[in-house]
Amino acid sequence: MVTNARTMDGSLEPAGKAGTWWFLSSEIPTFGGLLVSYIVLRLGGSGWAEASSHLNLNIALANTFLLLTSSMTIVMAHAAVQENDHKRAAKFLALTVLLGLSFLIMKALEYGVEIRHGFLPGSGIFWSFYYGMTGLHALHVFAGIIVNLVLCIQAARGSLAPNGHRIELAGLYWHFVDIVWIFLFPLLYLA
Amino acid sequence: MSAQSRHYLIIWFWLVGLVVLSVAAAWILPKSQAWVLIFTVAGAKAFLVARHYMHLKDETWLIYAIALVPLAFVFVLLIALFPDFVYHLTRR
Amino acid sequence: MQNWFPENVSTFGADVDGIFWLIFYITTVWFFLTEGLILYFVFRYRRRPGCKAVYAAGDTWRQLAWVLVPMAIIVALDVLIDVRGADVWAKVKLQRPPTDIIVRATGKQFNWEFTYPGPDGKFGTDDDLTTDNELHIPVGKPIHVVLTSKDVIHSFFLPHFRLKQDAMPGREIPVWFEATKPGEYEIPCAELCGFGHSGMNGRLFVQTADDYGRWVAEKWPEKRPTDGDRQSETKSRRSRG
Amino acid sequence: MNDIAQKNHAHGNPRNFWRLYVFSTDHKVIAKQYLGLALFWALLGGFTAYLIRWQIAHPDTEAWGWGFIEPGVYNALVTMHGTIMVFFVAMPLLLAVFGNFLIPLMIGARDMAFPRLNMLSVWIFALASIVLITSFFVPGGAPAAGWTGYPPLSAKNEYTGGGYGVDLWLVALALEFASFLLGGVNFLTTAMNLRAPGMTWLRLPVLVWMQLIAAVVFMLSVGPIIAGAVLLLMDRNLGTTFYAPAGGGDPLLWQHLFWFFGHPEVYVILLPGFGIILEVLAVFARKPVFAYRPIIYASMVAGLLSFIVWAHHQYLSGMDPRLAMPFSITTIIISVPFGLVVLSIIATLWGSSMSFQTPMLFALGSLGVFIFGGLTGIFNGSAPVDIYIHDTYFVVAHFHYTLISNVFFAGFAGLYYWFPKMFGRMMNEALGKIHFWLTFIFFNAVFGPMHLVGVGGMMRRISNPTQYDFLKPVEPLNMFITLMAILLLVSQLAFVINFLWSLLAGKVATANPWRSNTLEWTTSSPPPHENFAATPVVHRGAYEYSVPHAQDDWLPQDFDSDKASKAALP
Repeated sequence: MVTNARTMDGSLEPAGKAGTWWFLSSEIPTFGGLLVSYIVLRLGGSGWAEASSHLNLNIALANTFLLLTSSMTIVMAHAAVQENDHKRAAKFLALTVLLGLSFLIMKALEYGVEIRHGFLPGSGIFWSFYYGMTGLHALHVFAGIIVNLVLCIQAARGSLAPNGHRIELAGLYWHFVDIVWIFLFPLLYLA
Repeated sequence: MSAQSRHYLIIWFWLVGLVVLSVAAAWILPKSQAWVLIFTVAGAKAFLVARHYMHLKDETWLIYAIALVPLAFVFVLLIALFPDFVYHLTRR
Repeated sequence: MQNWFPENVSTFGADVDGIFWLIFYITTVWFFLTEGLILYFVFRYRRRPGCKAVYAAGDTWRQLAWVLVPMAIIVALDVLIDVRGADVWAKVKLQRPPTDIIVRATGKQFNWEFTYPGPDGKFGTDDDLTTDNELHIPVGKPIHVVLTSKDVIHSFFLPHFRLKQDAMPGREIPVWFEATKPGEYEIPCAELCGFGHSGMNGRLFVQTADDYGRWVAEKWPEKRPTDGDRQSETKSRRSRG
Repeated sequence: MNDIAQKNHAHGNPRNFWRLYVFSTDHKVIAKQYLGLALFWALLGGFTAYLIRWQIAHPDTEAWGWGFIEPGVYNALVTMHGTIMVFFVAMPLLLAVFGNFLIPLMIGARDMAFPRLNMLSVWIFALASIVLITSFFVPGGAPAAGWTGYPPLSAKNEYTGGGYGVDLWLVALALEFASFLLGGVNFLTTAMNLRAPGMTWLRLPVLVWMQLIAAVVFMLSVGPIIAGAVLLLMDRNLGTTFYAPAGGGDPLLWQHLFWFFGHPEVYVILLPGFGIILEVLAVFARKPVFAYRPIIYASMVAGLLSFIVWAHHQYLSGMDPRLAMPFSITTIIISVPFGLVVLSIIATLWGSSMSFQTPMLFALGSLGVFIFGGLTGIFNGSAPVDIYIHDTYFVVAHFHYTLISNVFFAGFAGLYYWFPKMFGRMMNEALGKIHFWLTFIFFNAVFGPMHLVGVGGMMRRISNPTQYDFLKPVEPLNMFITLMAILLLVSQLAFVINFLWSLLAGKVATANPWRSNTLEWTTSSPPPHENFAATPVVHRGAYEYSVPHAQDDWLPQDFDSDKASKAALP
C-alpha cells in the first residue's frame, strides 16, 4: 500500500506526478500504435528505404541534438528549483523553450525543403507516415513549449510554488516527447 | 554546480555520444547489423532519459507499472499485426 | 428455431450449424440454471418480517467453491467449443479442396462482378467472361472464388451456404464452397458499402452438370483464334442481361 | 486531510450563479452537467432508433415526424445511432455521471484531485457534443460510414456521398476521447491520493473499483484509435494514403487500430454497470457482496483479456485466417471472469432478505438481461459460427442485450438509487415500478426476436429487407420488433415524467433513505459544497449488512463500534 500511506499527507506532489504518469500511459499507446503501423507496413511494403533516402539527415541530426539538449536543460531547471533557485530555473526553462522553438523552426525548414522537392503528404505511403508522425510529434513539442513558457514566466516572477513541483511534471511530459523523437529519428532517417 | 546537475550533464554526454554512434553505424556497418545496433542504441537512449531524467530510478513499483503495462500492450499489437501486413498472404 | 435458418445447401454448412447448435445447447442449460436460480432466490428470499439475511461474504474457500467449481466447468466447455470449432473453421477457411472451377468476384458500388477465366483457364486472356451479379456453378463440385473490391469493403455473403467473407480493395481473398442442391440463390453484400448497400444482391445459379455444360457451351461456342477479340466483345455483350 | 480539495476551494463555496452551476469545479455539479448532456443525447439516440426501426419495418414509407428516409440518410442514422449511444450516452452516463458524483463521495474526499481539470473535461465533452450535432447540418449531412467508420468508405466523399460529416465525426470523437482521458486521470489520481483515513484499497466500494479498472482500460486502449483518427483525417484532407491500398496503405489497418480500442471500450462500459448492480443489490438484499475480492480480481483479469480479443470483430475482414482461432480462444475464455462476477452476484442473493423498490428491480433486470447477452456472446466469439452470423442482426441483438443491460437497466438502477443523494428528493415509487415493467417487457420483446431475425440471415445496416427473397420469412418479425421498439421508447416517458416531477416536487429525501453503509450516505442529501462536514474515518468494508449479533442489520463504514459501546456503558 505505498499509495495508501500517501493518502495521509495531502501535498500536491504525488497527485500531480501520478496524474502526469497516467496521462503519459495513454500517450504511449498513441505513438505506439503509430510506430507499430509504420513498422509492419514498412516490413511488408517496398520502396520505403528509397523514399527515406530523400530525407535530410543533417537537419534531423541537428534536431535530435536540440531535443536531447532541451531535455537536459529542463532537468537542470528542476534541479535548480529544488535548490530553491527560481531565477536559475527560469533561465534553464527559457533555454528549453528556445531549444524547442528552434526544433520547430528546423522542422518547418525541413518540411519546406521536402515540399519544394515535390515530396507531399500524398506522395506515397512513406511520406504519409513521415508527415503524420513528425506532425503529431511537432504538435506535442508545441504544447510542451507553451507549458514550459508559462512555467518560465512564473519562475521569473517568483510566483511558482516553492517546491516548484510543476517543473518536474512539465519535464516528465517533455522527456516523453524527447523519447518519442529518439525512436522517430532512426525509424524515419536511419533505417 | 550541484552533484545532481553534474549527474544530469554526464547523462547528456552519454546521450549525444550514442547519437553519434548510431549515425556512424548507419554509414559504416552493413544494413542488417546497422539496424540491430541503431535500435539497441535508441532503446538505450530512451532508457537513460526515462531512468535518470524522468527519475524512474527513485520511483515506486506503481509508476513503473503505469509506464510499462502500456508498452506491453503496444507489443501485443505489434505481434498481432505481423501476419496481416508483413507476411500478407492476400495483399496484392 | 431450426426453421428460421435458410435451407443449407453447402457441404460445410452443416458443420457450421453444428457448432451453432452445440453452443446453443450449452448456453441454454446455463441460461435456465442461472435465470431459474435468480427467480427462485427472488421468490424464496423476499423480505419477510423478523427474518434476517444470512451473513455470507464468500471469504472462505468453502463458500467460494460455489462459484469456483462452475468456473472449472465453464473452462471445460470453452475448450470443447473451441476444439470443435477449430476443425470447422479450418475446413471452411484454411483448407481448399482442389478444383478446376475458379471465379473472380469483384465487389463494386453496388454490385458483384464475376469473371470466368474461360476455356484456357487463365485470367486476363480474351476468352474471359465477365457477368454482373450472375454466378453460374455446377452442383457437387468445389468452387473457388477469389474476392477483391474496386472501391470500398464489401462482404460476399451466401446465406444458404453459411459462407461469408469480406472483399477488400488491395487484397485477393480466396474462398471455396460446394453446392449440394441445384437452384437459384442470393449473394447479398453484408458490409456497409454506401447508400446502395441495401439491394446490392447477386444471383447464384447452381445447375446440374448438364445444365451447366449447356450454359458453358452457350457462353463459349467453338471459336476461331483469329477473331478472338470480336468474340469476347459479343460474349460480354451477351452476358449483360 | 484532502488539502488538495481544500486548496482548490480556499475561497469556499462560490456564490455567483456562473461559478456555481456553469463553470463549476464541484464534482457533483459536473456530474449533473454530464447527466443533462447524456439524457439529451439519449433522446436524440432514441429518435434515430425509431427512424431506423420504422424504415426496416415499412421500407420507403413516410415515417411519422420525419418523412421518407433515403438510403443515404438511413446510413447516416445508423452511424449516428451507434456513435451517440456508445460515446455520448453510455460513457457519460456510466463513467462521467456516476464516476464523478460517487468516487469522491464514496472514498470520503472533498472533491476530485484536479477539480479544474474536471471542469475542463466536461467542457471538452460539451464541445465534442456541439461538433457532432453540427455534422447533422453541414452540406452532405451526417457521417454515413457506420459507427466503426471503416475506410475506404469513410476515407473518400465520393464513396459515402457525404461532405464534412466524417471530418466532424472524427473531430468529435477525438475531443470526446480527450475529455474522458482527462476524466480517467482524475478518477485514478483521486482514488490513489484522496481516500479518507481507514479507506484501504480493499475497503473501497465495488463501484469505485469498477470505475478505476474501466478508467485504466480506457486510457491504455484509446491511444491507437486517436492516432488512427488523425491518420484518417489526413487521408481525407491531406491526400495521404494510410488506408488507401493504391498508395501502399491498407484499410485493414484502421480496423485493427479501431478494434484494439473498440473491444476494451465495451468493458469500459460494462464494468461500471456491474458496480452499480452490486451496490444496489447489497443494499436491498441486506447482504454483503459475495466474494468481494474475487469479483475485483476477475474484473481486472477481464480488463486485461479485453486487450487481446479485439480481432474477433474481424474474423471475416480479410485478416489472416490463422489468427482467428487464437482470438476465438481468448474471446471465449472471457466467459470465465465474467461468469465468476455474475455467479457471485447471484450468490449475493442467496439467503438474502430482498425488498423490491425500483432500483432493486432494475438491478435484477439488468442481471437477468446481461446473462442472456453474455451467453449469446459465445456464439459471436466462436469463429466458425461467426462465419454465418457476423454482420447479421444476431450480432445487433447480442450487443444490445449486453450494453443495454448495463447502460439502460444498470444506469436506471443507479439513477433511481442515487437520485435522492443527487437532488435531495425521492423519485416516485409507483411510476418507477411501471417504468421498470414496461421497459423490461418491451426490451425483451424487441431484442429477443431480433436473434431470430439474425439467424434468418438478415444483414446489418440494410435499409430495405424486402429487396431480398431469403428474408421474406423475417418480415413479420421485423414489423413486430418495430412496434415493440416504439412502445419501448414511449414507455420511457414514465421515467422522464418521474424524473422532472420528482426534481421539482418529489418527497424530500433523508440523508440515508436506503439505510446503506457507503460513505456518500453519511452526509446530507444533497451533500454540501465540500461533501463532508468533517472528513469521515473509515472502520470497515462497505458491505457489513446483517452482521450476526449486531442489533441493526447495517453498519455504516464510518461507524466506530468501540466508541459506540463505550458510550453505551453507564
